[in-house]
Amino acid sequence: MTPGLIYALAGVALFVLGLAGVVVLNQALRRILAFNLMGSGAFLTLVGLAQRDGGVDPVPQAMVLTGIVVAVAATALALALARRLAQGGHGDG
Amino acid sequence: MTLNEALPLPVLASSLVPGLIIFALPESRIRLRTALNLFGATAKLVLVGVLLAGVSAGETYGFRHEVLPGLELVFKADALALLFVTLSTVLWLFTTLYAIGYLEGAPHRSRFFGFFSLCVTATMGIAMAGNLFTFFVFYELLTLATFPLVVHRGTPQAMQGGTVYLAYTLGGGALLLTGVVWLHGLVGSADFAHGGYLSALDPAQAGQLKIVFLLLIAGVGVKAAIVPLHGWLPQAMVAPAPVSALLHAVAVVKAGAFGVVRIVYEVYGVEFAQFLNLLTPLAVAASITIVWGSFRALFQDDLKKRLAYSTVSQVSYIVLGVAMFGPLGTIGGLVHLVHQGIMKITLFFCAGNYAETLGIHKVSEMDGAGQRMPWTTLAFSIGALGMMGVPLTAGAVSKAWLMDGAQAAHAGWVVWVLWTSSLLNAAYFLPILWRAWLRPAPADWPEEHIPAKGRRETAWLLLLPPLVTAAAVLVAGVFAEAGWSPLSWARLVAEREYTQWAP
Amino acid sequence: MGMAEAFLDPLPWLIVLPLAWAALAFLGGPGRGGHLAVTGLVVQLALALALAGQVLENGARTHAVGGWGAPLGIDLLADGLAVAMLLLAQVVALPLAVYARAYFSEVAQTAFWPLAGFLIAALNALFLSADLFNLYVTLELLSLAAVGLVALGGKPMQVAAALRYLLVSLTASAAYLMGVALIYGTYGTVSIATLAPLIGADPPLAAWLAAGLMLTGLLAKTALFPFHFWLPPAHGGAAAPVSALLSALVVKASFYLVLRLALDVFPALAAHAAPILGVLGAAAILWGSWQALRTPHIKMLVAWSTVAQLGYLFLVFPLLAPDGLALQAGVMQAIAHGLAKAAMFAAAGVLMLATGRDTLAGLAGVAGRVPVTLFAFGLAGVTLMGLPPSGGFLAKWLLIEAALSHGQWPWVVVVIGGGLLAAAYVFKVLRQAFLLAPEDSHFHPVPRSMEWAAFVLAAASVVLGLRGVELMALLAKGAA
Amino acid sequence: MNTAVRLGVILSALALGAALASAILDLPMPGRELPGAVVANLADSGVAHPVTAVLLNFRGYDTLLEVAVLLLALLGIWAASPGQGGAVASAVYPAGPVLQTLARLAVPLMILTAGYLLWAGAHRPGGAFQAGAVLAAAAVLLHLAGLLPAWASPGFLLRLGLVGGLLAFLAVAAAVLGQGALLRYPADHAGALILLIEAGLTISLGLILAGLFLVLAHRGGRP
Amino acid sequence: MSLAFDVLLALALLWSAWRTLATPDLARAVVMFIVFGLFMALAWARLSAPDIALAEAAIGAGLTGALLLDALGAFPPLKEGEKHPAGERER
Repeated sequence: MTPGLIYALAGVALFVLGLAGVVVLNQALRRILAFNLMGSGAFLTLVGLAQRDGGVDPVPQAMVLTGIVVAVAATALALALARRLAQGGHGDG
Repeated sequence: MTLNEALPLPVLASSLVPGLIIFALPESRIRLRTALNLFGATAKLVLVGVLLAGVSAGETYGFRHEVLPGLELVFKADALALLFVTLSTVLWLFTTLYAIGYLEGAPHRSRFFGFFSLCVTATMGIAMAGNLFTFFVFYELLTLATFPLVVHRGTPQAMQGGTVYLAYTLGGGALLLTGVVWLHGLVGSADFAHGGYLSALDPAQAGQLKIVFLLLIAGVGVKAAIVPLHGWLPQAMVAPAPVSALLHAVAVVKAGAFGVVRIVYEVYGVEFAQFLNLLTPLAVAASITIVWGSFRALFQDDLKKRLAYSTVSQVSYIVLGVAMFGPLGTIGGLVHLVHQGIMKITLFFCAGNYAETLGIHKVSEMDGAGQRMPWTTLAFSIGALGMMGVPLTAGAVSKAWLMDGAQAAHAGWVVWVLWTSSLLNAAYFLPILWRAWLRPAPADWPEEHIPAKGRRETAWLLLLPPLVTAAAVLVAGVFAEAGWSPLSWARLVAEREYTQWAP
Repeated sequence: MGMAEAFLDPLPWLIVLPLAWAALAFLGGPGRGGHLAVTGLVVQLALALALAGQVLENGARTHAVGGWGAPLGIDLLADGLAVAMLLLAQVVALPLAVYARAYFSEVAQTAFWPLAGFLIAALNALFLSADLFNLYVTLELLSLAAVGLVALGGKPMQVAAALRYLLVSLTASAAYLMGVALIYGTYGTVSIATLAPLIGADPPLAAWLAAGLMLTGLLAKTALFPFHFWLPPAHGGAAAPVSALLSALVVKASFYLVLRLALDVFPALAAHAAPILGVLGAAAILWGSWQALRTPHIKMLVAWSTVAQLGYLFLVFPLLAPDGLALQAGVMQAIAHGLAKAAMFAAAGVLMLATGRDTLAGLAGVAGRVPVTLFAFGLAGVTLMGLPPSGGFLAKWLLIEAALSHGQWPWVVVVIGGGLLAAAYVFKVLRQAFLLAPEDSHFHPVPRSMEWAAFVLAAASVVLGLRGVELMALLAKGAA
Repeated sequence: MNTAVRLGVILSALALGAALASAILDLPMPGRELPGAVVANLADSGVAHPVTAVLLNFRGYDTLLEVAVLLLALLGIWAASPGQGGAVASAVYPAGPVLQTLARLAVPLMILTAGYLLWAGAHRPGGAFQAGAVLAAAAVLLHLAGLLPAWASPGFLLRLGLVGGLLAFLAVAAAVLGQGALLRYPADHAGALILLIEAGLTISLGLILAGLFLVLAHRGGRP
Repeated sequence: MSLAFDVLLALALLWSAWRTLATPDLARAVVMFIVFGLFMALAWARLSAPDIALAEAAIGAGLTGALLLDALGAFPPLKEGEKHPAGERER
């Protein structure tokens, strides 16, 4: 058992937790949070699995760096839409 | 690309191009539109003349274009194709003239004549199709081009008729497509060939070939209005008279019947079809259609509906001729392809005249129409007598050959079918003639649109076409033996279809 | 190749150019984007054609970004399949750009052009990418651009649709990313070329799960039944040019990826999923067509028809075979539907502007007013029905041929039945348009450029039915 | 969505999790070449820090597209909110003097930090993203302190700042096409070019990230 | 010893994630999410990925947290359980 493996497993748990959350929850903000958990889980798995032998792998680390920025962008857009919806009355989706 | 290869293309273009231009024309450009129509029609006539001369001199015309690897659009102008091409070209000219007169002042004429030309283009494509793929392409095009004509009036009834028409024809197209692809899978891409191209196939596939035959015939049978696939035809009566003429005489039902001919003679080959025992069932279906159509016609008071059921019956004469093994029947069927066309178009022109001039739509309103419109009624009478098969008319010639064909094929029962049908024809046509000629005219007509001016009973553009076609009915009957008659052309075709016997 | 030649290589420019004009359109601000976009798209079309010429001549080619080469660097791959999709994207985008210039107000355009530019860039990058993680980035680029376009205008309905679309799309991307994580963890690379040989006939469970996650994510993005729920509101509610871009190209992109994964990365695993994909495709055809028949709104009808037409794309998988028939059918359908659906949404937009209403009932008599548009709608309909001569017809022909050659009857029935259902909903629109106009109806004039843009797209979908040979020759240029 | 469905979803999610976990556990230890390759080519990459090398050279193409993704988020937010402008006035909330002075002190330091991170990225942890994030944080702080208004509709300079990083990146990517490939830096200029790109990115990323906050900030019907 | 720490950290991650989704109160959910982000930063540090740790702290926890907190104001508190337009229902 290496740190990498532990975090990879934690990542898996986070991923499925987020996944269930996105599908089950019916409130925009929660689903956005849940999606972020999914993403973080995938990132952890990516790096953890690649480093499960205890080494360091810059390639997945760079990928995750990219991924985090993409995730925050998506979150911001989602929040903007959700907020606009919350103000602009309920368009029935 | 030599001239011979190219020639089928201008035949298509001569109606396609004017049609597309006409679409773009505003309603007001009546003169230009008429000019385009007539120019296209005459140009086509000339081109067809060239083809006729060439083919009777043994020339062959063909054009191919590959749309997918191993899948080609093939056009060829052979004797059989020209039989149909000539018929449609000549009748198109007169139908156009008639339509110009008929639709004077009606809305959306650009749209009408545009689709009218597309419709003829599709018919030409069907006639000159060199393989099943090409045939299918234009068969579906015909459906698409005729729908707007059927619903042209935009009334709820028109929509109803159009919807039924689509349901039937698209359904038939689906069956046809399945059959065509299946056959393509079995033998690859093959051209129509005299004597068919399937006989070489492994006998183990006979079963599949039978199913495919059923699919193909059902597919074209819809347009040929073979019972029980005929339901759309009476419904499509809502269309304007020129369109009905087109549907019944020139394009749609003929496309179906022509398809039967191609499939039996040049895909399966009549001898191979006989070997697979496919002909007798086809003949039975045709016979049922003939009798049933005539029988239903008896009870129609609406004139155009009565004519429609008569079409159902008459078109199957062609199928019957095709289905009787032996060149005599073949000749009867093929010649009827032409004769039914000129006779039925005459009848529809006249029906249109009655409606346009006096507002007569029902048989029961026909009393005395003969005194008011003698010329129209004369033409109508010739057409009707022809349908009955009265001597000296085109109809008589067809029926004679069909009878002989039945004898030659040892199908005595067919003779009875033909006699029954002729009696029924008489039973639903003679009352009309009697009313028109011998009953006194009513005080006033349902709604008289075009008042009589001295000798002229109606607009000359409406009168001329039926008179010409009626004359043709007599000529084709009297001079049947002449070298240029449809009959001799039908013989020419038949000779090439039977590899073993000569007629 | 020489320096100048390398500099003029069309492949990288197909990605750089749209990014550039998108950025410049944003920088330029109001009223500047239109010219840039149209000019850029004209050049891109030329580039795509040039690339197609190269591939036809010399076969597939790769482009090592940064000059490192996979697996360290990222490779771009231009094979027949990729180039065919590239051509589709540019051919569809150009007329739509002309259309959009007439359709949108000044204000809307300021946001539209940058978004559209990034969308095209994302598509081109996605079609060319041969690297699983890079594909993830292009997918996100595509999703955000598409969502932004759906939300354009900010009507509550649009925003709601955009948000739902975004959440589905993000969840799908996350699933895809998890798959990438497993793949990298298992094989230590994300380059498709390097990966293909490593994944044998019976890979470890991780690879199976990776394939499952990636495919499921992509299916959700492609709106394959039962993941279709987000599509009709998004495509039906967005502005007409946006709906056209989304239905014609965006959903095709994720389908293209499914095809890529199935062909190049997980052939063995995809073979197991094929029957399910086929069944889902059939369900999509039936359900989508049925819904299209029921809706009273023009654009919803077209959107539901997209759900149905996407179904055909997935009938391909159970029929994939060395003879290549099914693959040809799939690509032909993707391209034909792309052109036709773009035309149909464009036409629907014109019809709605002309009648001032969004319902079928409002169409009565419109046939006389915007004949060109109606003709375009009809031609597009011909392709959707699979009637000749059209690309859609060739696609159905190939599908039926493939199904028959495998003796798989049910698919034939589905294809034929789907065609008839399509005819039912297409003619439902046409016959409405042919009805006599009620007296009280009044029609608004519509810019000619919009009518002809729709017509050009529709005509292209029909002409494709006469020139299938060239496309197939291109497809034959595999990655090998 | 009714409870039965929810339960089903949750159960299947658990099943998926179990499957994933077991799949991960029975994976053999990897024989990885890529880290080796990174180290081997580090010398030619123009930077000494492996992650930065991957981020801006080996896989720089990902980064290029990613910048576009960020910009897109901002565009999407603007697209979803027509009738731009107008709300600007409501954007500045007067904050307490403490926060204001804090901000006045902190912001210069943060900018310095950003500069350091940017420079450090070449050899050790740090780089454009972190630097940009710090800049963004500074902007947000200023906004919260009421010293920086929200961005209703950006002027040309702001737009230039937002998109400049991407344009610079694109310019470099295209300019080196003569070398035979996109983003193929000439070995001896790699370091300089990367630093140039990173500088551009830092500013643009900072502004965009701040924008994600500031554009939202003036929407949202706050009391 | 260090492994034990990793396990604890992993559990902390899961706990904070669970609370993020499970707490009835939105504000607390957001706070929990920020906490989760900080745990993530720790985890990245443990995976000897300082770059990600920095980015996660600054962007993941910092900026996203700020965005969420800012967004909270836009949502009236009484929205728990209410069917949101973005619910995954058929039209």
